[in-house]
Amino acid sequence: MNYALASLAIPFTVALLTLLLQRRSEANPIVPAITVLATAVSLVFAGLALETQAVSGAVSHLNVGGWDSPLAIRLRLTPLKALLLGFVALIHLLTGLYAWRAKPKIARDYWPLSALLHTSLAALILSADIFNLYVTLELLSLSAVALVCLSGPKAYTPALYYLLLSLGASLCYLMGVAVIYGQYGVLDMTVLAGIMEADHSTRFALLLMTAGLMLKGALWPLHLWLPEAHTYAPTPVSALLSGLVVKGPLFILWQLWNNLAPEALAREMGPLFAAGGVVALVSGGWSAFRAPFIKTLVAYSTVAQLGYALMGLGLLLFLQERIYAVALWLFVLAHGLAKVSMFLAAGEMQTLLGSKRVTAMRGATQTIPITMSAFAIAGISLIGMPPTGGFLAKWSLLEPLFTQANHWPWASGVLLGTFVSAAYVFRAIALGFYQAPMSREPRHFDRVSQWLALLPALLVGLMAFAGQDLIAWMAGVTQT
Amino acid sequence: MNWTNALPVVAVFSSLLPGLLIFALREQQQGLRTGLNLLGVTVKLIVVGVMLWGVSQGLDFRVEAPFLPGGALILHGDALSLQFVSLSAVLWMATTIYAIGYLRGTPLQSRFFGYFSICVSATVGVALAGNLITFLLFYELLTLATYPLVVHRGTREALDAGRSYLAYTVAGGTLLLMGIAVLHALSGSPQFVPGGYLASVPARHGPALTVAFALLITGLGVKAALIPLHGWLPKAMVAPTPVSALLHAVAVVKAGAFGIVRVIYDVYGAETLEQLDLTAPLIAVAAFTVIFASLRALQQRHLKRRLAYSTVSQLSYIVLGAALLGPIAAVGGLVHLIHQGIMKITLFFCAGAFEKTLGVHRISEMDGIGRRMPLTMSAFTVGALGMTGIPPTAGFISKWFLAAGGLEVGQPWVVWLFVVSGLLNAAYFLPLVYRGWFSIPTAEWPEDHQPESGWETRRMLLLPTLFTALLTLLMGLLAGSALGPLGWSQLIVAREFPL
Amino acid sequence: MVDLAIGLILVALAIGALLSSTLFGSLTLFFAFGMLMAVAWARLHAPDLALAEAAIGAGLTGALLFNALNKSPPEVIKERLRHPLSVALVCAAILALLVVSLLPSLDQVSPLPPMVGPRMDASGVDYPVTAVLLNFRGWDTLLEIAVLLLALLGVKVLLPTHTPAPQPWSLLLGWSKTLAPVIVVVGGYLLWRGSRGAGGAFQAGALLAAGAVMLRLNHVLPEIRWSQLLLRISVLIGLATFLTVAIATASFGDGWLTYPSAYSKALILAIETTATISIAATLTLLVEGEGDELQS
Amino acid sequence: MSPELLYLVVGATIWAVGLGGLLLVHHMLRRVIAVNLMGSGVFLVLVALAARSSPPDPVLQALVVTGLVVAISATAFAVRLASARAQHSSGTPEVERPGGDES
Repeated sequence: MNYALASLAIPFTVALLTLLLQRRSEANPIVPAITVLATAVSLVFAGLALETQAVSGAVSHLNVGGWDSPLAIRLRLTPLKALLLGFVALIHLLTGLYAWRAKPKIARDYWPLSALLHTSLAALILSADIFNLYVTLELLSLSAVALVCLSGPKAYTPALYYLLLSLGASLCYLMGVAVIYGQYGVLDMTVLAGIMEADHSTRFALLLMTAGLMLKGALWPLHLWLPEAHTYAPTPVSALLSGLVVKGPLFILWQLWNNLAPEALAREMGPLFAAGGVVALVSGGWSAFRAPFIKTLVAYSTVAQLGYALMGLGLLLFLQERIYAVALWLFVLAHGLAKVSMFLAAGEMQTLLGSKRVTAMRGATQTIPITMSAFAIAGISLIGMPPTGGFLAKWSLLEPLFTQANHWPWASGVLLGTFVSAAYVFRAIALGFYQAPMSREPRHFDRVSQWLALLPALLVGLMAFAGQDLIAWMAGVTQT
Repeated sequence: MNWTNALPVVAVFSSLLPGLLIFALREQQQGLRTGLNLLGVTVKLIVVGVMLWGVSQGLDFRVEAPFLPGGALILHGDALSLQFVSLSAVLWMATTIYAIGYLRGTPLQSRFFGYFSICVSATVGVALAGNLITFLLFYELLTLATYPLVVHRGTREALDAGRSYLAYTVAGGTLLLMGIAVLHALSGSPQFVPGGYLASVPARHGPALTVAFALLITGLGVKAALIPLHGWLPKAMVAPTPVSALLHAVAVVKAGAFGIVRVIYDVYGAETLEQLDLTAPLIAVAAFTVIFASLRALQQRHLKRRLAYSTVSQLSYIVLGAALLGPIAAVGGLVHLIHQGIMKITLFFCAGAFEKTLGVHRISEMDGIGRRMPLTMSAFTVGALGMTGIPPTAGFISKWFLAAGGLEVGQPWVVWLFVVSGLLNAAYFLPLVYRGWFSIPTAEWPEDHQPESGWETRRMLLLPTLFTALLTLLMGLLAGSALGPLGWSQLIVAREFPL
Repeated sequence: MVDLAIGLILVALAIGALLSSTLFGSLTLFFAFGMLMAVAWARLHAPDLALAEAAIGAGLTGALLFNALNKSPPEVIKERLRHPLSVALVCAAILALLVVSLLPSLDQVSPLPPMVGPRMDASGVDYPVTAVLLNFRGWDTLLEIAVLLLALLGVKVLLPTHTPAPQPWSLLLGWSKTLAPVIVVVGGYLLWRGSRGAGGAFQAGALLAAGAVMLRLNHVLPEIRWSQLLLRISVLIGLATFLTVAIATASFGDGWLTYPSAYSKALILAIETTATISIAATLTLLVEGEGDELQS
Repeated sequence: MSPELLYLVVGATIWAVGLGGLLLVHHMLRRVIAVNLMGSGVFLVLVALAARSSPPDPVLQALVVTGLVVAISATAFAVRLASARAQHSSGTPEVERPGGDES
């Protein structure tokens, strides 16, 4: 547990430190270095936490303040949580490196804000107290909105919508917490898991919390705020938002229904989630296909891909088979990596091609091949072609569906999803193969940034080669 | 890992690695690029030679790595895979040389040859795949690696063709994935077994097996261009000619046809298919494709498009041969896998040479072309006669076995099918030959590039053409030799039908 | 009867604040709503919460909103509600379900309040709410101060808005000079009282902030800049102290935020004092800090 | 009717009014008010729940204090953001589309 806390405390401390260091208006050059270094250290600690946790396979608890349950806030560390801590740190590290290289220089407030975002995600992951989760959700939303605002006045409108909707969503969640506390008198999830009953109050409370979380997680049909916010944010921020921020509420949702809710309620809810997932895949994919701007395309693709995760969650609740949990979290990991790559590539394209439009990608395979490869490989993972991580996740969702004839119809959802994703991904890739206008001056690329965009794509692109071990390992990790 | 394990891996990587390296090269580094290509070609040919010898001696080349639960990554060089691997290796060599000549002086060659090599690697992977999962992996890689080649020119027309190519093949790939997932849920993805591994699946899963078969064949049928899934193929003719050659003779369409053969013999097995009575629709579709595509070919005025429809028709020979489920028909289908490849690539090479040298695209422009380019036109004639099935060319051998196979399984109409098809082939190929040799050129050639060497066309375009034309003749003349494609096909069939 | 009246008026004020024909009217009604809400809380035996609500919910929020009203352009377009009836019906349905879900809870008892009493001795403070805030659920409080900091950072990121400074009102100017020391004293008293009775860091911080806001409105306080170390320290010190205690207790003690019993009183006092300073500074800046002051 | 029950219902009602307001009204400051109404509603519910035991539940009261601070933080940010938006986004009420190509 101390490793996990270290992974949380390090970015927290660094955030305060960098704020203290903000002396003059100009940026302090060591701030990015410190932040990135701290993220790397945090990643190491998360790795250590994962190692101890996965090796023992155990769940550890910490009652904050040393008080006994259910009075104290309890932190809970499971292998899955340790894995997510590491994932959060990894994505922060990648985007941090990119932001460090970014030209023009990113605003100096990016560094403390992103470190606080890291902190809030870590706190969210570790917490096992439904009210404490509310505070972490607010922390998450505020840091995310502040980060979106970094790109200046054009981002204010989407940021404000995001903030207001997010606040409304939090208060839906909080009302759910109030109902649960009224009913059971405790806030600790591990205690609640044992005593919740499938009555009307519980169901309504869970629904309220679910609505709030789905809004924050941009899960269909409550996703409308996402594309604008993700489009206008600075590039590294878009990557963080798509890769991580929407996954926080999803994680709470998963705990709520997988650990907390009585099985009868969970079974009831499963088909709804799964159906919502299918609709998200199709409608999000369609909007991505129609998107005029590169970043909007990538943002809508997040809406669509979250549909897979929602489908995994729904099928898990409905059919109560562990393999769907594996599929769900594989989707989250694969999508996170792919999305980071795609947004960083999209950002590179905007700077290098001088336009935000998808049509500006004409000839990109010739003018900016590395960036284009990053985009393409990440896109192929989103479609789910082998040997990418997206394929692995899709396979773990699809294959068990075929073991029983009455589950076959759900497979058509995956089929549709694949078609739609292929449509929007290849629409962009195809543009890259147009003959490039040769008159253009050769541009000066920052090779490092390009490779930084490519790196996560390569990771996710070859993920399935570790498929057998990864699925077996994830099956163990998602047990608790 | 001993050397027998390593060889299948080397066979795949001998083109994959040069391909990846070529991406990193600058446009001007032509020498290095050619060197890398030829190095890969040489290594692959040697490896394939050794594996051919080994398999004929009963050696087993197999390597396995973990991939998915219940479905490892298996590369396995059995007799059937080597049939396809040898075809790819030999024709890759010919096409590489041809492409170097064809693309001289055009931009983006590094990108082209990079994808070209990956495409061949994917084909070899498809051939060597030891189970369905591995097959899927390389099959999808093939889809992706071929796309940049189809749209290589970067024109609107090329992009349109590319879009339709992707629409068909990605949809096909998804159906294939579904089919494989259905089978995987039933029995995992074990290694291909002659006679099929699904025989042990309980009979109550019959409906699932039927659905899976339909999904697999539809998915593969897209690449094998079974009508009505063939729409992408004629459009893809906008690609540079070496790509068309590769698509039609070696890589894409063959991967589909080969996949169908695999599914029929090594996944389901003749016995299971007969029990479930699944082949009748496939036979019907294949027979229809043979005739209908020939009729369509007759209507085409562009040389390459006519060749494309001819491919659609000829591919269904292979499918038909496999679907008839008799040993003699199987030999016919398998040997046609090779023969069609070599004959069709000859024809495409000729078409490309006409186009590059004289700017001839349309059939009407071919009048008297044999006087200007006699060697190329000779090669074209050999290919055309082969396609028509006139002895002593290779095409005759295929048709003979296919027709005899039809009789063997009690379906005499197959003989008539091939008679009609042969007449149609003659109807759309022989006029070209006649025009080329005997008509008088009506006007100036659209363009005329006389190479300085004094040859009728660029040397690198001519030599591969003559080489494959020669092969067409040799395969017909020496059909009786044990090491020819026919002998090898009989070896495969002997292992598939242990009678 | 009084409660019924308060309840009805609260709902009426809430609806009025949303639908009032002018923004000014909306804000006024909302301010009144906040004040009445404080009364309602007092009637529910939560006088300290009522104080906090009056200071924060009504006072600071009101100041913020009125301040924004000054800056925002006059409302040109009149509110046109889309599908008011269907939204109202949906909300009414949700409300009905919510009330039905909440009703059974009045007969339930929570196991937590009885747990608080026996642990008060070990907690280091005498007043249960403060004990929960700073000890039993200290982690919430730490994160909540981080939320406050984040809000400030968010405001700091925004481009400055320029507004003509309103002329101070001379009478108020005089008063505020007199009031300032009083406010500081009262704030300190609240902080000190927090450990034994109703009060505590938030109330004290909020009150100090309210005082500071008043002084700033009258230009009594000097110009402040983010580049001033003292300002940055005042904003950050609460969180820094809290986090240091957390890390120290995790590294050298019994665990994350587990105060050693001998020092718990001192630690809590340190945390509370620094938190008060930070809360006061942050709230002041949030309400009144101008963009350029925060940027440089 | 006990005061707890009464305020419980009132709290829920105010929350629902806020929710409806968030969906209905357009002006940003009114939306901020709507969100604050939702918050006040939840807090009133919590305070009423706290009052069901005697002495009042200190845990719930502490939650309300925490909630209040979170609410004022978020409100402050939202209000300032709304002002900045009104001044810098040329006052367009609708979400502006991203401008055309920058090149």
